[in-house]
Amino acid sequence: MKILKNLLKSPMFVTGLVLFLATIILALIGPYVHTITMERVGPQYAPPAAQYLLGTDDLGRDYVSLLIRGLRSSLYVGFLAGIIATTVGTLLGIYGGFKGGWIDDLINMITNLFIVIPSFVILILISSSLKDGRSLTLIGLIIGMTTWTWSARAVRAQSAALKSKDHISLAKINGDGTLAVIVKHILPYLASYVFMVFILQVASGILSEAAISMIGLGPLDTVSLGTILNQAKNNGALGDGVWWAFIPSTVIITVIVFALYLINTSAEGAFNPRLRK
Amino acid sequence: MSVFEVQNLSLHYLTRFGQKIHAVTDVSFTMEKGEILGIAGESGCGKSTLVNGLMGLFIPPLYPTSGDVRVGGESLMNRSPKDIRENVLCRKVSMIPQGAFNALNPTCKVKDIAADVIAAHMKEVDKKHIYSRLRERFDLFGMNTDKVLNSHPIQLTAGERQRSVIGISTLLNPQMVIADEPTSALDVTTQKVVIKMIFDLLEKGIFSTMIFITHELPLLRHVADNIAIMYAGEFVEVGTTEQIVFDPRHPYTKALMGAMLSAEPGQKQKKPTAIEGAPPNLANPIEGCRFAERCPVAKPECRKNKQDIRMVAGRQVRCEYAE
Amino acid sequence: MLKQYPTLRYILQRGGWYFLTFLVAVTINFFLPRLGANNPVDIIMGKSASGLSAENARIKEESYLKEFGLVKVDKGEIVRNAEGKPVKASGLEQFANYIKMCFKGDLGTSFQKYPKKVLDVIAEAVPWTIALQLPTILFGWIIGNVLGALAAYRRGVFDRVFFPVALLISSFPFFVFGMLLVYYFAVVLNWFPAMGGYAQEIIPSFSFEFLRSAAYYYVLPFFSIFLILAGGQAIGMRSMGIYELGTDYIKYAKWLGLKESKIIAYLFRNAMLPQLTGLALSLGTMISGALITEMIFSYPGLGMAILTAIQNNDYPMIQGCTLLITISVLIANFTVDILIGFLDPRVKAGLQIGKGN
Amino acid sequence: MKKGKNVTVFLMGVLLSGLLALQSCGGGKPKEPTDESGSSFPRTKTLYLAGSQWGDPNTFNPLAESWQAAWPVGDRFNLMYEPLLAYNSLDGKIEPVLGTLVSKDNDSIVVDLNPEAKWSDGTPVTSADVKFIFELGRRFKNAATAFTVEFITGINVAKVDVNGVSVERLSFIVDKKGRNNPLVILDHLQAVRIVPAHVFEKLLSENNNDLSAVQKLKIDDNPVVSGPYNLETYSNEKIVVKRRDDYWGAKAIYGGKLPGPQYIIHPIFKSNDHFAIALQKGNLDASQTFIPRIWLKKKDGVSTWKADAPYYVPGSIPMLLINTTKAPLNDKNFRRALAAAINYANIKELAVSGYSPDIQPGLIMQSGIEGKYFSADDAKTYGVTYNLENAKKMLADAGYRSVFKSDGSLDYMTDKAGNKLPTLSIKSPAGWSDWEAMVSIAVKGMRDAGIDVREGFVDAGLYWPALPSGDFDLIMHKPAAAVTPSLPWSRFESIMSSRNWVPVGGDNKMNENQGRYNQPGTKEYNKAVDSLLKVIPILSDDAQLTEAYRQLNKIFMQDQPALPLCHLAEQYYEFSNANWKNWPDETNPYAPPLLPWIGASTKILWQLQPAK
Repeated sequence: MKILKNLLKSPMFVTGLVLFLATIILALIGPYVHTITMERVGPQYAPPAAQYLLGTDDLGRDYVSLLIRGLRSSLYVGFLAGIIATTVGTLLGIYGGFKGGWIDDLINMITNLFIVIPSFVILILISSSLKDGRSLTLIGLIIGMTTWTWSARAVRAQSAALKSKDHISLAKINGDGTLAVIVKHILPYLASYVFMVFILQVASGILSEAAISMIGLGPLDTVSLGTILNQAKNNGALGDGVWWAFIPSTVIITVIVFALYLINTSAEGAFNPRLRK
Repeated sequence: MSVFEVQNLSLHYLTRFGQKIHAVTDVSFTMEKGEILGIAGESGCGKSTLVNGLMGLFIPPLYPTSGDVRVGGESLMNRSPKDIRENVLCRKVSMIPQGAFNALNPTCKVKDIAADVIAAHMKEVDKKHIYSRLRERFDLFGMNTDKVLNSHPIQLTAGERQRSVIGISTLLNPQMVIADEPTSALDVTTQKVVIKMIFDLLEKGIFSTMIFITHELPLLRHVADNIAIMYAGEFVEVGTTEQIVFDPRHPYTKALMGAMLSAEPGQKQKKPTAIEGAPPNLANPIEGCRFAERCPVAKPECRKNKQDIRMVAGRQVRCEYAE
Repeated sequence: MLKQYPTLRYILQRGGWYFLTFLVAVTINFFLPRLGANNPVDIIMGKSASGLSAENARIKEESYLKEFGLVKVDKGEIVRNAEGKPVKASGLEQFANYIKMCFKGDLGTSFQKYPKKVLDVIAEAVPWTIALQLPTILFGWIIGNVLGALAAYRRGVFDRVFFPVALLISSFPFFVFGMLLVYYFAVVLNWFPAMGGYAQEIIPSFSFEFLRSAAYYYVLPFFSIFLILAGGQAIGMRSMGIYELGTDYIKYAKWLGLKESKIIAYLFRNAMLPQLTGLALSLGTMISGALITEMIFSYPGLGMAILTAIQNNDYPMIQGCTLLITISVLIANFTVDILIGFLDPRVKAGLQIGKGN
Repeated sequence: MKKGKNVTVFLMGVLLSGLLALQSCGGGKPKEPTDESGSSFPRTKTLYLAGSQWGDPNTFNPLAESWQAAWPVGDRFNLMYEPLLAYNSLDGKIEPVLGTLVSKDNDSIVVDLNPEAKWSDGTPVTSADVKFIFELGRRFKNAATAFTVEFITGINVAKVDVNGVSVERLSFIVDKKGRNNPLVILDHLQAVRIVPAHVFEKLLSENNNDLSAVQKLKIDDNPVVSGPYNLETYSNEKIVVKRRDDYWGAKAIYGGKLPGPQYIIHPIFKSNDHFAIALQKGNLDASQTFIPRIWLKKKDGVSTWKADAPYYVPGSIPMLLINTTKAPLNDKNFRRALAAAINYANIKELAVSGYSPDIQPGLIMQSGIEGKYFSADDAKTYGVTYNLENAKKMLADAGYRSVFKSDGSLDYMTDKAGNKLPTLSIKSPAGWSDWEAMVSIAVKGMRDAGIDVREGFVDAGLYWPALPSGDFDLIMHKPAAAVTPSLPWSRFESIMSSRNWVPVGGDNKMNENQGRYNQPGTKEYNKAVDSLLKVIPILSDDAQLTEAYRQLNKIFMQDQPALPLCHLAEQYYEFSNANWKNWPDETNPYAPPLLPWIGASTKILWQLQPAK
């Protein structure tokens, strides 16, 4: 509670939170405020005008509708990837850091394996064996399954540092099982840290989706901010000065990620008093 | 002329919103050569702020409000940070920090840290000279000098580390050494060794006076000549060790002693927090006695009347009812 | 037995794990592409069979299967089953063959870039990838960390301006940044070339002209990665630096009156250690990391080769590239592990006490 | 373990030495250039063209598969290795290259070999060279040119006297018992490039007569060619060819003139939008890539064949192939309803930037050389055009019913018996943006008509195998993509022929009629289709030919085995006059709108002049 109070005093946190909530609200109520239509509403790449506020895309569709759809997709992918990466990474990281020894080495090896195999290799291989090809969910899953390595490393370091703390040694002596110690004594201490890891993983999930779509491996079943950018690139929109094909989606991605970074940084300051000043 | 003089020193922090927090108010004392002054008080009572003030180290947001600090007659107020850094720190006033365990840069060898200190305060000293001087000084401490100097802090025992810190802090023969809980992390035997070392250095004249800050009053009993009790930024009672320990007059000192003396010396778990309530918020101006809220013998007017230092039974006390 | 040489034991132990990781990675990278539904020969035949009679198409397909080692071959002839259809070589047989070839230093022939050798493709592309990525990563790392440490130490106005800017820069999708660079500096202002690794009228050689041209073409791709990388590093370093700033040894150093530059050096030295791990990771993954930059700038490099190899199930190419990535990631990590062991006395001391890491 | 370590050490060595030796990435030969400016090709003597080579150049072996060999060796490029004849897609005429067309009938095609033709090593081009490549398929079944032997029984050679010169006269004998198709032989005569037999026979004997081994050679070191240019140098970033000043055709064909550009450089770009940028910046003189909204580039000096829409000359038809073996796609009424549900105007405007004329139903283009076979009446009578209401009516009449969700969107469709039909999927390679747009527009219209269809964008790795094996509901495809003498027959053949009909399943593959239309042996089998496809190549009477095409097109329109979407250029063709001028265009149509290395367009090289 006190931390939250402190956070609310931080202008960075408030800015981040407001920006982030704004994107969430846009994603949630957008469809009710603005009629979402995937129909053709004007010519190709019509500039912004009254009937299409942010212009139209290569298929003459309304960019506002596309951006709301895309924003929803990107947030979905970000959260899906973030939850997976944080869960897997935290569990493996805590366990490895706490256990140490060969288990730690083994987990470290698994982590390295996932770094060694490029994520888009896995993406293409899995999507080729699925009938429906690459769905948004699949992309979220794969981003999550390949980016947890970072969380695992970060959490491992924290967990290893906690291991030597008195209360944990005490719990171990008292005969609590590893799992019990982790759940009762380590997780609560790491909760704030895990929260920050999660925030960063969501941000990286959103950026990763955009990057994957940019290579042309984006979701095939829906519009995302990444696919909007990819379409614009493939259709040479930039060369023709069609800024509205690029800038709005770039701004939205940047704003979400920036907001998450702000939240993360200020939370880091709140949780770690040394950074607070 | 006293070695160290502090006159009516008040310090404040300036927050980002322009609010002033009066962390230290109206502290005065003088110290003579060979004297050890103990300062005791709860955590948060302003000890650490005072320490910075005593060194003339005013790093924003800490500012001096009023008063003066003089070392060997030389004032530390209104001097540039560079001047303080080069000419005061380590040379005139030096600090032995709390928790020597982490006070040494873990990625440097002891001798390199010491050499950095010398290099920071003396111009054009060649390395060889620095090391020979170091060795000479460290030989006084009864350790394996070569091993200690050539080790990283992690490789040293707690006692070795603490002695290295003391060695480094006193390297330039300062007139005043401020030790902040120098023995709190040590076991009893090592504590004794370290304290003996401090006395040795004082005796040898390597430094002239010392302030010993701790919340362990029993320890002060064996170390300090005089003791000052600090509460909410003020000295509430200053007297000889005998006076303070065996015959406290200020209600706070009494409460502190009550909480303290029952504890075994050196047991750090027992902190002087047995007194009910919390210190006042120093951001708000306080008119009356700062201890009144927690004082077991407080009278209604205590909250209104400003308390000044007065002499009671041969020592200074900040309580109009003390006797 | 190695108790008396803890450092050596540490190196061997780490090395052992990395070697094991390497073996597992090579195996996974071999079998993973083969789990996919599509056969590389089907893809090739889809492109080259139009207009062929069924009989000729079958013959051609079989000759590819044989050439790529996907069917069993006995004395130069395809082994056939009772129906006369070729007998497919099992994954294990292919794996054994692959390992045998690897020992001979032969990574095989690309299916998609036939008849080019995988090793040739890699040897042609990797220098560009390294030339693009290595300086960018190193500079970005160094400059980002120096700025981050400064921001942490100075705080104040510098930090208040610098920090949000760094945060904003690193929030920006780098590929859009690259495209905007192309649009503005190449198309609109015409200051820099839009694409390629060097001027088209030049043949790569060790001439001044080539190097000058390559440097000129290097500017935009460099900045497209550099700024965002440096921004991210600076943020990490700043927060590490602020953390270190609150530590006892920095406070003590200030009390000792050490020079500001010395304190920053202390700060940097300690805060840098965790950042080194990040450096190792980016260096290790740089081989595959430049794909989007290659696309945006038509820059030479390995990224596109990997992408097309995977899209076309070009097994030997995938294996060759992932082998390279594996080796570089593991070597980078191993190096940093060892380096930190030497740079951070805490780790080293831990070894001597015998705690492992 | 020791050896494994060696590999590691070796790879790291590659890594490091590569870093130190950037010049080694020159691919073939780090040969020093010989021109005056040291290490560069002077802009005024160099032509920059792009769009034929997208990946790394892998081999310059003319015996390799055409998709494997790099420009200008693969495909139908004739700068290094020349064909006997060239086809002018503007006027339909066959122009001479190594040979001259003497006559064509149903028994044989006769070509006179140019007696002046010489290889770059000085030896003359003879009938032995022609026979070598055309009959390689008889010796090696896996030869890249094996398709020729299905059509000819042999090549007869005679020495004849033409205008006092002794000439080798080659008669390509039509295999009457086999495919009996002189039309395709004509295609082959302008597609198959003649290679020096003396060089490749030697290579074959050096490699124990193993063609696969010879196909692996890169043939990139001073190759023996007959064409006007030869390989100078190449890397993964570009391919450079240099003019051969002793080119035999300079004297024999072009009146002693050499081509204008001394060098042709083909830069290799990795992204579509780079072509437009390069053209605008004058880094590229001509390109054959899809550049959207080409009219916006006019101000930067980028021109096309026509000054106005559709800018290009139509030559190929991207279409949706339908798997006619699957319900409900086996119902021709359903297929016709699909055709009525596609908004062709939107496809033209949005998917291909207006680079298509308004298309007419059927497989025959209404303009150009094949325009003479087009019947507007038939199209009106039998063809289906975009009309949503009509599509809905056709579906209702055939017993299909659409079920909608409460929000008004389509849920599913039922057939005559009331059974729920599965969602149909249109396969198309992911990332081919113009095709993706076409599919999206088609899906949109079909769903509006109440048909449950979805986009099925798949990676190219899944698309290619799906096509011949029939693993699709509907699939994007561009059959008979090259403009050759056999059009529009070859287009019909690749959509409708049941010659090699095999059912979907197992390893069964069909390289034409991938939609398995018109299954032989069933009661629906329409014999007329295959007999028309068989007879058209041997018809010489124009009236008969027109009638046959009308019949075939009528059946196509009635049965609708595929859904043509628009009429695009065979190859896009954009050029800039900034550095080289006098490119052919609609007002100056001296050559077909192709880059100057295909068919009759090579002569552009002789017409180009430096702009400054």
